Amino acid sequence: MNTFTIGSYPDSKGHFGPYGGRYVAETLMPAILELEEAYNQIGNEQAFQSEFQKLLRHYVGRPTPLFHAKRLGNHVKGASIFLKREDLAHSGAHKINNTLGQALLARHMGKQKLIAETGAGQHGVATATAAALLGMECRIFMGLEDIRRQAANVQRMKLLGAEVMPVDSGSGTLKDAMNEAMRFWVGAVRDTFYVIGSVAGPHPYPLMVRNFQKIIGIEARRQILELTGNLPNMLIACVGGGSNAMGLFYPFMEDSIEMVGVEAAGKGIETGKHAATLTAGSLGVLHGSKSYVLQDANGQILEAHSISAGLDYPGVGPEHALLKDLGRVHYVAVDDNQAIEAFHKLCKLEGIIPALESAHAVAQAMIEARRRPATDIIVVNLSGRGDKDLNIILSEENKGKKE
Amino acid sequence: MNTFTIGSYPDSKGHFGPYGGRYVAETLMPAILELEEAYNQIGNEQAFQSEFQKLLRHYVGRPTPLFHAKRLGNHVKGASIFLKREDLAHSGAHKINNTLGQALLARHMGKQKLIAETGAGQHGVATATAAALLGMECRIFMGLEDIRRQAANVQRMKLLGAEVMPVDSGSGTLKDAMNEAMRFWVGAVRDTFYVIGSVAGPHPYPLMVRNFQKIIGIEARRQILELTGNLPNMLIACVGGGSNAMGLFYPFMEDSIEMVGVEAAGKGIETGKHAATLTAGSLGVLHGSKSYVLQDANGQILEAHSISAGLDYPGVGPEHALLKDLGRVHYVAVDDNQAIEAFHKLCKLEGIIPALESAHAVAQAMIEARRRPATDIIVVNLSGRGDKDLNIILSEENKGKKE
Amino acid sequence: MNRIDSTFKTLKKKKEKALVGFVTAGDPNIEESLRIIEAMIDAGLDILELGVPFSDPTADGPVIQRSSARTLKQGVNIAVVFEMTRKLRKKTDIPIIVFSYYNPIFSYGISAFYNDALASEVDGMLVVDLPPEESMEMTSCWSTNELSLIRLIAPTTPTERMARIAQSASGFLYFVSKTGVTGSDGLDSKEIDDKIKTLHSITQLPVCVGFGISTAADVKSIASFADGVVVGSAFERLIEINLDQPNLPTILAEKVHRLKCSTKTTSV
Amino acid sequence: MNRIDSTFKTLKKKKEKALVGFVTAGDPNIEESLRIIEAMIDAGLDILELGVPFSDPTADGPVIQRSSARTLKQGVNIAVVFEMTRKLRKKTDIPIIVFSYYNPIFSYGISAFYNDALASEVDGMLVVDLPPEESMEMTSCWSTNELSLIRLIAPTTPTERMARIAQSASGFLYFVSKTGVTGSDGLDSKEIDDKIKTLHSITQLPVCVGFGISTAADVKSIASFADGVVVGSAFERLIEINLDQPNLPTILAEKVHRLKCSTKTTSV
Ligand SMILES: Cc1ncc(COP(=O)(O)O)c(C=O)c1O
Ligand SMILES: Cc1ncc(COP(=O)(O)O)c(C=O)c1O
Repeated sequence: MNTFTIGSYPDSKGHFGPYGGRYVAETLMPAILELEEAYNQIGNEQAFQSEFQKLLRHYVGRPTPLFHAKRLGNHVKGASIFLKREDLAHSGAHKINNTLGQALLARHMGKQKLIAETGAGQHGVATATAAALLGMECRIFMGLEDIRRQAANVQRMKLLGAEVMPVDSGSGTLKDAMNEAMRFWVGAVRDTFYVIGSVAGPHPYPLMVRNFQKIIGIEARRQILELTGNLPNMLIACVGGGSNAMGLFYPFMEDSIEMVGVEAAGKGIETGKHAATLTAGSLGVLHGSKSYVLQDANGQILEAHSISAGLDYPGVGPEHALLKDLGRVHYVAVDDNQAIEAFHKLCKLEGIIPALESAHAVAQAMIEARRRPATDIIVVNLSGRGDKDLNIILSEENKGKKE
Repeated sequence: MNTFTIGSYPDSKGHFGPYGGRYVAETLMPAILELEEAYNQIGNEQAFQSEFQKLLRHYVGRPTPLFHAKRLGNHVKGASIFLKREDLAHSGAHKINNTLGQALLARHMGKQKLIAETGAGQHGVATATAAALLGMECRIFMGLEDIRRQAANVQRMKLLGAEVMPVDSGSGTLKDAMNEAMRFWVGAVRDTFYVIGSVAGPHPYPLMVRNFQKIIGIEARRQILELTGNLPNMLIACVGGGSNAMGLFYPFMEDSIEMVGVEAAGKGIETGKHAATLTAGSLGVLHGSKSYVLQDANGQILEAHSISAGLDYPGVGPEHALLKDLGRVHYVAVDDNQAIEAFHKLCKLEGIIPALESAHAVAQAMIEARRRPATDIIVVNLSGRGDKDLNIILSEENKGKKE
Repeated sequence: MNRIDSTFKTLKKKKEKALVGFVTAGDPNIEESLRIIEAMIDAGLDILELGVPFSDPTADGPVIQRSSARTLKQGVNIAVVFEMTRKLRKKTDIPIIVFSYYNPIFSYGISAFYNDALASEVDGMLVVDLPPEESMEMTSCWSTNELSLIRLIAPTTPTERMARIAQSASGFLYFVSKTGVTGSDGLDSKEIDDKIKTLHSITQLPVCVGFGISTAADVKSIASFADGVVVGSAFERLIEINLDQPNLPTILAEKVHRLKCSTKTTSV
Repeated sequence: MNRIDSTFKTLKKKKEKALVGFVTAGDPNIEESLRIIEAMIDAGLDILELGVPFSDPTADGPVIQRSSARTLKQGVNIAVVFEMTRKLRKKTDIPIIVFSYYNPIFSYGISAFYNDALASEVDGMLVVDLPPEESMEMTSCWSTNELSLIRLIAPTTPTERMARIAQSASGFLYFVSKTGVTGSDGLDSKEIDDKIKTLHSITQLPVCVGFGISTAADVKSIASFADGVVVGSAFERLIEINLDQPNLPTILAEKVHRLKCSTKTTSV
């Protein structure tokens, strides 16, 4: 197993080895450079950090617990599984860690308007939440198809005072929402801060989002030592853009432990209907950075497919691409059916309704735990709660019945 | 202001002064006596308490934060408002504190089957959650009308492995569900534990539920001292059966501070369509204990009315009846419109979507804060999150549009 | 001697067991209810249990829940029930026991209730959700022992508790045949027999058995060891399915007659 | 001297400004697209900007988004675009600039792209999402300076950055008239004028202005201070609303003709 010296990536231009960088229209370059400067300066100030940490504690409810899922471990007769309970974070997922960080930064930069893209609506809700808390204006771009599928989150964003901007281009899903958010940003860049929802996008987003999310791993590391006296043998997290995974993995980077990133295999890699960018994609440039992408022979981006809207994205954060190449993190893919099964298992065995995204990580954890002795410890990032997915589960059940 | 010596109530037979007691069919009496004995014995054992506290910490996510809602306080230009964030507790409300306590006790008593009544579904979800976690069988009684109104919570209970028992008697709401749960219990009392969802029901439930919920106030008291160095001037909580209110109030009982319980005035006390049991009810016996109830001249129980399903109950815990008589707690009522307004205010000003129950407490907090200097501190129990109420808010908005 | 005690004494002499009949007062309406009750008495009913309807009858099954709802719509309340007993008293001397949940009584006022019950020549009270632990409040104003307080014993009641309950009871003991609400089915007469034996060893009071007794065969089997049988849901079910029949009193009377025959243990 | 430089030199002599026309390659289909482009050139177009369609055109407004989608359905890709430029080269000598997002180029292969571009007699490249910070990867294999790299300057670009960008640019500088995507409307010529002055003080390169220029009046006003105007969405909009017209080439040619007239500053 390779260990990895943190702090050396990204370089000053935002490159994670061959990945990352800044691939944006010139109109945005100055904003991105300004953001980088502001982040480097303000982001490291004591005042900013203490304000951010206070919000994480008193508003988000951090630290989130690390819960020993004994019945799940017993069920597979294998390793001990601990769940990092990001599902308990305010607004229902890890996304809030990042949106609060970016919104605070925006305010320090004097920008009073936030925009964001959203797929499942989780990042949109988290951004709208941060905007409401800090009294900022907020617009959320969301594909028409996702608006239809995720009605409850649309309503939540509106209740929080955000304007939801329907995107009808492309397939009306996350990729299109991000396209449209970038278009809007080009026009409004002077007073508007673009809150990107994962460790994707142009530098400094992948760096910044990872740093706002690394609290997950910092806490988990302290907690598992407290609870067991040992470091875990393995970390598992789902990978859409990759922010919850980076958040968990990063603080363990120099520890000699295995890490597994779980992508969405959708209806199966072989069907082409998946979102397994690292597993089955190739090198490309999308939404401002170079990484693995799903694309055709001509470099046209393909639509991703996953039952989990938050993983349904044809790109992935550049740091993951590097970690894959280095062999530091092992990437696997779990399909819709496996995720649904894990979803139900966690409901029934532990009384926890996970987000479908997180259910992918749980599915892999069950596979890994089965192969390992009870003395092994696996920490799984339970990135969010499943309330947003109830309709999807219901319609899957109905499909099942009809068939 | 009266202060109140805790520990003296209830007496050994479960009487809170003239209230409380045990008014149940003889078939249930032995079970209730057995429960009391088990609770007195097991409930105080170190092993039980440490298991319970561990679950509260690692599973529920306690302590829940105490959050200074600055923008809400600024908005009313008044006292500082702190929110006790029970909305962040696992499964979305304070209810889980109690259901875990009771389910653990049931297991210690050798009962593997749980039943519970539910209105909004919050207590049902919390009971189903505890049952799943502890591997117990679970049946939830719920009125047909509530099943219709609260589809998401019904689905959550089923996902958690509980059987939802539709109750079509009466008006198909909470009171009827509780009737039916008691009927079922009479028949299954030998192996079944009835998990009551509030500080109501026969002794020892009001005592036991208060004790399982008092963690709210214990934490809040420590937190407000940590954050401000002072005790609050006032506590505010909504009162359905009264468990979140008792949980917050109890550990402050001997402090010289004001406490306000907020009932649901529904469409207005004067319309008769309300759930303000303490404000507008009279002494009576319902569901096993003596307290205030909503009843007609013949002692027939009336239907309650509130936009908030969790407050929509014509009874109230006996300890509240006593606290009202003693003048220790002041009870007021807030109507549907005020609650909806407070709901929206909290969404937009703080990025928190509260349960409609909790919105009643927030509404009263805004009224109280307005009258007080910024140096005053009000602690509000934000008993749950509002995800379950999105449909109700939506249909209110649509109604508003039509009118 | 009050009517309840003398009834059991008389029956004993006749080698019969008591047929205790429950109906919800005023079902399907007050006049018809009176006619039904009179017909039942004429057909041989030994003791009448007259139910005060309650909005939240948590110890009752669907049949009595529905009869309560019907009679509440008719405006039946305690005052109406007392009016009915006064009328009945003009025509019959059998014991009348008023069955109620506690809240209507509490709401009526405890001493008013006691005084009016006596004035209306009621013989006993059965308050289903008022266990001995809480009943002092009600009985403390009962200045005579003219009104019997019928106590329930459940299959779950431990022996030692049975004894305590029996001590504070009067009239007879009502043994609940099974865990469950009124109208549940499935009787285990062996088990009941054992319990009755225990009760008889503990108390001098007659012991009646109720809950889920509906057929003549049930009655016969229970009557072979108990001092009386209580039939309730079976009568109410008959009323319910014949609501639109003009001859409801006759239908009920026939049922009473059939059941009463089975209480004559000599015929076993 | 390459075609771009000589075009600007010639225009300068004629006291004209360059009319740079953007169309998405292959819209509405490859043959018709060639006919349209030839007609536009015949009508006086000075420089052709030929767009490679991309699935995710984040810098483009709805009009060019739709034209990209149309041409992707036609199977247009870089190879097709090069085939088109080779055909066009047989009939015209005006500079051809290939406009693309970076990913199709990256996917095609960077040196293959360079070699094939030269072989197809392309004169310049504009890669909208490839800022100078990242362009080394692409240009490091550009062994000659036969291919110009057109750089964008935005209204948000600080002066000091303008200078740095200008240094690495060739052919001409493309000044983006406003913050926004292609096809946005509302021009502030005063502001643009100021920026162009700054740019002219920084660099010798010609400066063309694009984004949101659609009418002859727009062209006239911009042409009064810039070295060229770029029109894109206006042409694509014309194609889109006349998709079913047989005389699309004529319609576009007429538009070119009108706009071209407005670039002749002598006529001001
Ligand atoms: C709960 C949850 N988990 C995971 C993800 C995937 O994003 P990421 O890979 O950035 O953590 C999402 C995205 O919406 C999410 O909502
Ligand atoms: C969020 C929430 N708050 C309050 C209540 C009212 O119950 P109690 O008064 O027992 O706290 C409920 C009941 O369902 C609830 O769900």
